Amino acid sequence: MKRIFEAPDAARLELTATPSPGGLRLAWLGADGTTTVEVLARRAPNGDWLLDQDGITRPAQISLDRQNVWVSSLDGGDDRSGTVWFRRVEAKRGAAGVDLGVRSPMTGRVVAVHVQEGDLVEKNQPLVVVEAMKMEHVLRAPRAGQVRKVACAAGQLVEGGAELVELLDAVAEG
Amino acid sequence: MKRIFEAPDAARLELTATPSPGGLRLAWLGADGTTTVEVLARRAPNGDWLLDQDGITRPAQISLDRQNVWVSSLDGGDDRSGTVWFRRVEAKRGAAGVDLGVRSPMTGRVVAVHVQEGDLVEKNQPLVVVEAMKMEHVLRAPRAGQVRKVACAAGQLVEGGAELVELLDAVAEG
Amino acid sequence: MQKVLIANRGEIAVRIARGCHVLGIRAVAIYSEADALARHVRAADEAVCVGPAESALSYLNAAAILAAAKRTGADAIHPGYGFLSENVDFMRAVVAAGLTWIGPPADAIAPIQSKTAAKAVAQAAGVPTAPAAILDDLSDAGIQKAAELVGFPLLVKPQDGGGGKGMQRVDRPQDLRAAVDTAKRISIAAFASDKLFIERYVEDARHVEVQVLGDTHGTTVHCFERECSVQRRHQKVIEESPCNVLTDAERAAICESGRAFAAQVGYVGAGTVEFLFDPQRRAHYFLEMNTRLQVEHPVSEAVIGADLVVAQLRIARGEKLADVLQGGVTQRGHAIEVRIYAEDPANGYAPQAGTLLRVRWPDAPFVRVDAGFEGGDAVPMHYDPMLAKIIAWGRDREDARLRLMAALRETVVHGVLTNIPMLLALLAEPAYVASEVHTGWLDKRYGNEAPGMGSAAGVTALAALAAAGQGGPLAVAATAQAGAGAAEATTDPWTALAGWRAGGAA
Amino acid sequence: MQKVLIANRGEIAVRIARGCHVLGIRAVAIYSEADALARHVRAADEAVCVGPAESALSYLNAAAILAAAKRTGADAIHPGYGFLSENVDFMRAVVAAGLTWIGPPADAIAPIQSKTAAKAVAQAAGVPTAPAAILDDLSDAGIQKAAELVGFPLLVKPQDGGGGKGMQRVDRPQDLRAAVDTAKRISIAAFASDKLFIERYVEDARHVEVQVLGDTHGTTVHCFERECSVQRRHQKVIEESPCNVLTDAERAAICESGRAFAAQVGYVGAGTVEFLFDPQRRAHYFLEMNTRLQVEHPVSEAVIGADLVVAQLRIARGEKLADVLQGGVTQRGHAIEVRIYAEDPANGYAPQAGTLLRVRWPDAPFVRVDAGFEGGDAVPMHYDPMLAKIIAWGRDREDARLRLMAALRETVVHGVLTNIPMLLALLAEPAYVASEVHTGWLDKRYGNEAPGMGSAAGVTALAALAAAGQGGPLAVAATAQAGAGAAEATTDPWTALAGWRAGGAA
Repeated sequence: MKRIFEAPDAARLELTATPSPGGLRLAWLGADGTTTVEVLARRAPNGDWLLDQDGITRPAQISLDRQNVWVSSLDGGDDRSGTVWFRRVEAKRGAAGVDLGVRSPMTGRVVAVHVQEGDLVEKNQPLVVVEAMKMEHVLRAPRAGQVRKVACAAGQLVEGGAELVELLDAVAEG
Repeated sequence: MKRIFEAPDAARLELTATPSPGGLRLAWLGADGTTTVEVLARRAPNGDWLLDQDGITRPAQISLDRQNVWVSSLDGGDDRSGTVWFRRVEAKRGAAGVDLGVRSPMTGRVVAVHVQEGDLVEKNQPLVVVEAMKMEHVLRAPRAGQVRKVACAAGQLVEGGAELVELLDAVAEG
Repeated sequence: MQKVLIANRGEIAVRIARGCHVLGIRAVAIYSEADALARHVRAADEAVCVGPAESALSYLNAAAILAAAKRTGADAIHPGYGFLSENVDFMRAVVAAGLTWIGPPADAIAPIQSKTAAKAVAQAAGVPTAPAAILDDLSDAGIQKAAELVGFPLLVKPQDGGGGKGMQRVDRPQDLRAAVDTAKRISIAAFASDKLFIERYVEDARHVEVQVLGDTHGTTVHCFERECSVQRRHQKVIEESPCNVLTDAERAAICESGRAFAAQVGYVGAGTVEFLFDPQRRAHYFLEMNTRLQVEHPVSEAVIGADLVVAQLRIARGEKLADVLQGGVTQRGHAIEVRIYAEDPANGYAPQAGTLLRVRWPDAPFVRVDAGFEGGDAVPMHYDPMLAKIIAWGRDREDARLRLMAALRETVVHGVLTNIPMLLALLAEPAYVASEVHTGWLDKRYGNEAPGMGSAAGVTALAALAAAGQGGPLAVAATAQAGAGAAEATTDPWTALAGWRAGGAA
Repeated sequence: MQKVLIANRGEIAVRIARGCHVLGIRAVAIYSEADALARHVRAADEAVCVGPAESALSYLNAAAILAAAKRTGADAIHPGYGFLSENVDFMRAVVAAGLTWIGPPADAIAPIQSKTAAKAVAQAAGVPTAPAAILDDLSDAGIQKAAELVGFPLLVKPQDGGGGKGMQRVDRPQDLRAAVDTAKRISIAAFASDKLFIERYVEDARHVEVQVLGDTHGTTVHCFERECSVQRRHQKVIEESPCNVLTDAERAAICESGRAFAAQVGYVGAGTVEFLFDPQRRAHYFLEMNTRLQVEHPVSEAVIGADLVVAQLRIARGEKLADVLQGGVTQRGHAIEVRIYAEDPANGYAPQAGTLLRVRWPDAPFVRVDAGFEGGDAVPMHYDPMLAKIIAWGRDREDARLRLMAALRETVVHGVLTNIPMLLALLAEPAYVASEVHTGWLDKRYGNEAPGMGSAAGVTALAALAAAGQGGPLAVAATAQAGAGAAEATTDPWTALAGWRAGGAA
C-alpha cells in the first residue's frame, strides 16, 4: 500500500499505509536512509490524526485527494507554515523519467488550446490557457517535445491538477 | 418515512423525510392543523441544512441519534436558544398510552438497582441509581406500577436515553 | 523555557497550549485513556497518556505526570486549574525534579491553604475581613457588646464546630440571647465545647475577586476585579469585569486589598483574591485566595488587554512585571463570560455525557470562545461537564450583554443537553440587566427550573423555517407521502439527517 | 430597521450578518447558483438566489437584489465592499424602492468618484495633496521655477494623457529639460496635445488611511489610521493599526485630514480616506476616499474597541455618533491583519479554486478570524480567492506579530494552496519587523518567489512526527509491509487518509 509523492521542489516522500489494530500504520524512511519511521495513526472524531510513536503522541492533519496529499503539523518552525503539500507521482513516466503531464495549476475554465496531437513544441511555447477568477494563466511547455495527447478543449471546466496535455520528451523519445 | 418526536413538555412533532431530487423533502403540519409545511432540504458540505420554501432559503442544523433529534435555527427569538430537542416516541406504549420506559437521563454507570422484575412499585419509589461526573442521580417511578423488566445491572455503563426499567402502568394494566 | 507540560485537560489545556505557542514554546499535553482523542491532545505539540479514565489514576497521578515530562523533555509544568494546581506536595515534587513550576512557590501558599490561617494573613496585611468576635463573656451585656462590634445581621457559631452545625442567624438584638443559648446547647452536645463566636452575616453579598500578578523580583500588581455573583449552587455561571456596582474609590480599595494580600505572602505568578462585597455597607471582606489561574480569567484579559497565560510563562522564566505589562494595566469596556455545561435542565441539571453530534461555537467580533470540545467529540462521564466558555467584550456592559446573547443564539450543540437556554433566559432577566444580583440570586430565581426549554422555541425553530404566519401551536403532524424519483442514493432518508459525524472513513 | 439584506458574499457577508444579530436585526443573504451552499448563506436568517454564478448576473444584478429584498421584507441593504458598494445608480435605486441604504448618500459621493474631482474637494477642505504644477511656461526658467515648487523627485506628465504614457521621472534639476522635451514629444504624438504638468514623486511611500464615521446629524469623526503598505501588485496583503512610524503630531494631522475631507462632502456612515505618507518629508498627501466598509476594518475595530458594522447600522437608523461611540475613540495596543488567499505561490500566485478538504482556522485569545469558508466548502472560480482574514491584537506591535505568527502556524488549509507560507516568511522579515516597508517593498522583496514552501518544512512536518533526530534529508522511502489482523474494516487504507468530508450521508 505504498504511494509516492513529490514536493514542488522535487523532494520525494514514499509513504506506506497499512490497516492495523487501533488505527492505521504509517511508515516512511528516516533520516539515515535505512531506519524506517513507523507510527500508529489514530483518527480523532474531527478528522485529525494522532500519531503514536515510542509512547509520545503527536497530532497531524492529513488530507488526500486524487492527486495530492496535504500534511500539517505544529512542527513547521517559528516562521514556517506547518502545512506541506505533495503531488502524487503517477506510474506513467517518459524514458528520461520526466513526468509527461502538463497539468492545470488551478480549477478553472479552458479558454484556449494552442496545440493539437502530434505538434512539435519548443520549450515555453504556450499550450493551453486556463482562466479562473478573472485571471488568465498560460500553460507553457516545460521542455521541447511532441504533443502525445490533448486532454481538454476550449470552454471545458478542469480541476486543479488535471492533466491537460501529455507531452513526449523530445530528447528521450522524439 | 414518518417519525414522531416529543419535546420535554410533551409538544409533539410528526416529521416526514423523503428523498427527493436535489435533497430531502421534509414535511410537517402547519399552524392551522391542516396545511402541510413542506421544505426541500439541501445539505451543505459542513453538515448544515438549507431549507428552501417559496423562493426563500433558511439554514438549519438537524442531528439525529437513535432516540433524539436536535433542531437548531436562528429563529429562537432574542432571549431563546435556537436549539430544540425532541425525544423519539417509540411504538411501544402502555394501554393508557403512557410511555413505559424509565430511561437514564445521562450516560453513566449504574451504581444500584433497587427493584427486580415483578416488583410492585409506588410513585416516586427509587428504581435505579446512575452516576456520572461524580453525581448520583436517582431514577424514581413516574407512577405506581409493576416492574415488567429490568434492563440494566449495577456496574453497567448505560447511555443517556437508554431504557433501564420497563414499568407496567398500575392503573391500566396492574 | 522550551517545552511546557500542561497537567490538565479540556478548554484550559487548549488555552495554555495557545499561550505557549505565542512565545514559541512547545506544549506537551497529558491525557487519560478516556481522553485519547480529545481536543486538548490535538492542540498540543506532543502528548503522553498518563493513566486510565479515573482522575486519581491519571490527571492526579503525580508520578506518571513527572515521567511524561521526563520522556518528552519538558522543562516546566503548567497545572491549569483544579486537579494538582494547588497541591503543595506536587509543586515540591516538580521543583525537586528540576522542573519550573508555573505558579506560586509552595512556601508562599502553604501558609494560606487553611481559611483561618489565610484570614490571619489578611489581617496582617491590613485587608478587611468580615467583623467577628469571640464570645468570652456570655452575659447579656457581654454578648450585646460583642454584637455591637460585629453588627446585625450576624451569625452565632460554635468555635470548635464545623459544617454549619449549631450556626444561628440573628437579625435583631432582641433575638441574640435565645440564639446564643441554642448555639451553646448544640455545641456542647455536638462538639463537647461551649465556646462560641459571632461573625457578620453579609446579606445579598456579591462575589468580587481581584486578579493579581507577582513576579520573582518582589513586585506585585493587581489586574482589577471580576464579579462572579451569578452562581448556581456555589458554581459560577456568569462572570464579568469590571464589577459595575463599585464606585471608583471602592474599586481602588478592593483591588489594593487584593494586591496587598498577595504581596504579604510573597506571591509569584497569577492568583485571585476573593472578597464578599456588602452592597448595603459598601464594604468588602476577604474570603480566600485561589493560587492558580481561574476559569474566568478571560474577562480580565478582555478588559485589561493582556494575556494572563503569557504573563504566567514570562514571570516563570524570570521576567519583570514592568516588562511583561509594559505600559501598565487599565480597564477598557466590559466583558461577560458564561460557562457552557453539558447538563440536563429538566433533570435538575444532571451532568450529561455523550457524543457531541454537532457543535458550532460562535465566531463574532469581540467574542472569544475557549472550548474543550468540537463536533464529534465524546464528553466523558468522568470529568467536569464544562464544554466551553464564551466571552463577549463590549464598549459597555449592555453592549457586551447583547453580543453575548447573539453569540449564544448562534451556538449549536447537539448530542447532549446544555445550560444555554437557561443562560439566554437569565441574561435577559431584568434583575441581571440591572445588575441587581447576589450570590444567592440565581438559585432563588430559577432553582431547578429549566427556562427557555421546550416547545415554544421548538415550534419556532421548525415551523418558522416555513413561511411566516404558519408557526404557532404544538400538535404538529405530517402528511407528505414517500416521494418517488429520489435523485440521491439514500435508501433511508433518516440517515441523511443523522448528526454530523466527522472522520467517517477511519 | 428589522431586516437587512446583505448584497455580498464571502467573509464580509458573514461578518455583516453577525453585526445585525448583535442588534437583533435579521440578516438576509443573497447567493449565486455557485454559492448555493456557501457559508454566508448558512450565516444568515434567510437567503435568496439572485442568479447564476457570473457576478454580472447575480451579485451585480440590481433588479434581482431589489426583488430579493421585497420578497423577504428586508427594509435596508448593506452592500459590503466591492460589487455594488460604490455604485451610485444602485444606491439611488435602493432609496427609490423605499429601502434604507447602509452607506453614504449618493449625492455625497457622486462628486468625488473621479480622482481629479476628489483632489479638488481635498484642496477645498484644506487637506494636503501631492504638490503639482501646470507647466504653462516651457522655457528653462519656467520649468525650473515650477520644479522648485514641487520638489524632486518629480514626475512630468501629459495633462491630456493617461495610463502612464509619456510620464517621466526626474530626480535632479539638470535632467528636467530632457524629460520635459520627451514628455512633450510623446504627448503630441499620442494625445495631440503639448500640455504638461509636474507632480511630486513620493519615494518609498507608505499607504496610510484614515477610518471615518459620519452620522445623519452632521457630525464626522475619525477612528484613527491604518497602515497598508505591504502590498503585492497593489493588492493589500498585511494591514495594521496604528501606523507605528507616525509621531503623535503626524497622526493627529493625518487623522484630522481624513475627518475634514469626509466632513467636506457631508459623508454619512463608514468610509476611508487614503493618503500617501512620505517618510522622508514626513508629509501626507490625499489619494482617494473609499466610500464603503474596507476589508481591513477589523484592525481598527481591535485597536479602538468598536464594532464598525454595528456603528454603520446604528448610524443608518438615525442614531447620533455621540451615542454610537459613547466615551469617545482611543487607540489601545496594535493589530495586524493578513488576508488568506487561495493561490499557488509556485505558479505566480495564480488564484486557486477547488474543494477545501480540511480547514482549521486559529482560535487563540486576541485573535479574530473573519472567514468566508470552512472545511468541505467549495471555492468557486468565479470570485475573489480570499478565504479569510486573520487579525491579531497585541499590547504592542511585536506582541501582535508573534500572536499572528502563532495563529498562522496553527492554521490548516488543505485542498487548495494558499499564501500562508509567504505570510509567515514575510512576518519574520527583518524589514517588516523593523517596519521599514513601503508600497513597493513586497514586490521587490519576493516578486514571484514562493518563500516557506517546499520540502524543508515537508520533512519537518512528517519526519518530526517521528522521534527527534530522525528528521532531515529528503529522499524518503517506506518499508513496512501490509499488516495482518486489521482491526478496522477499511479495505483501502488510503481512503482513511482522505480529507475530512462532512455530511457524508447526504
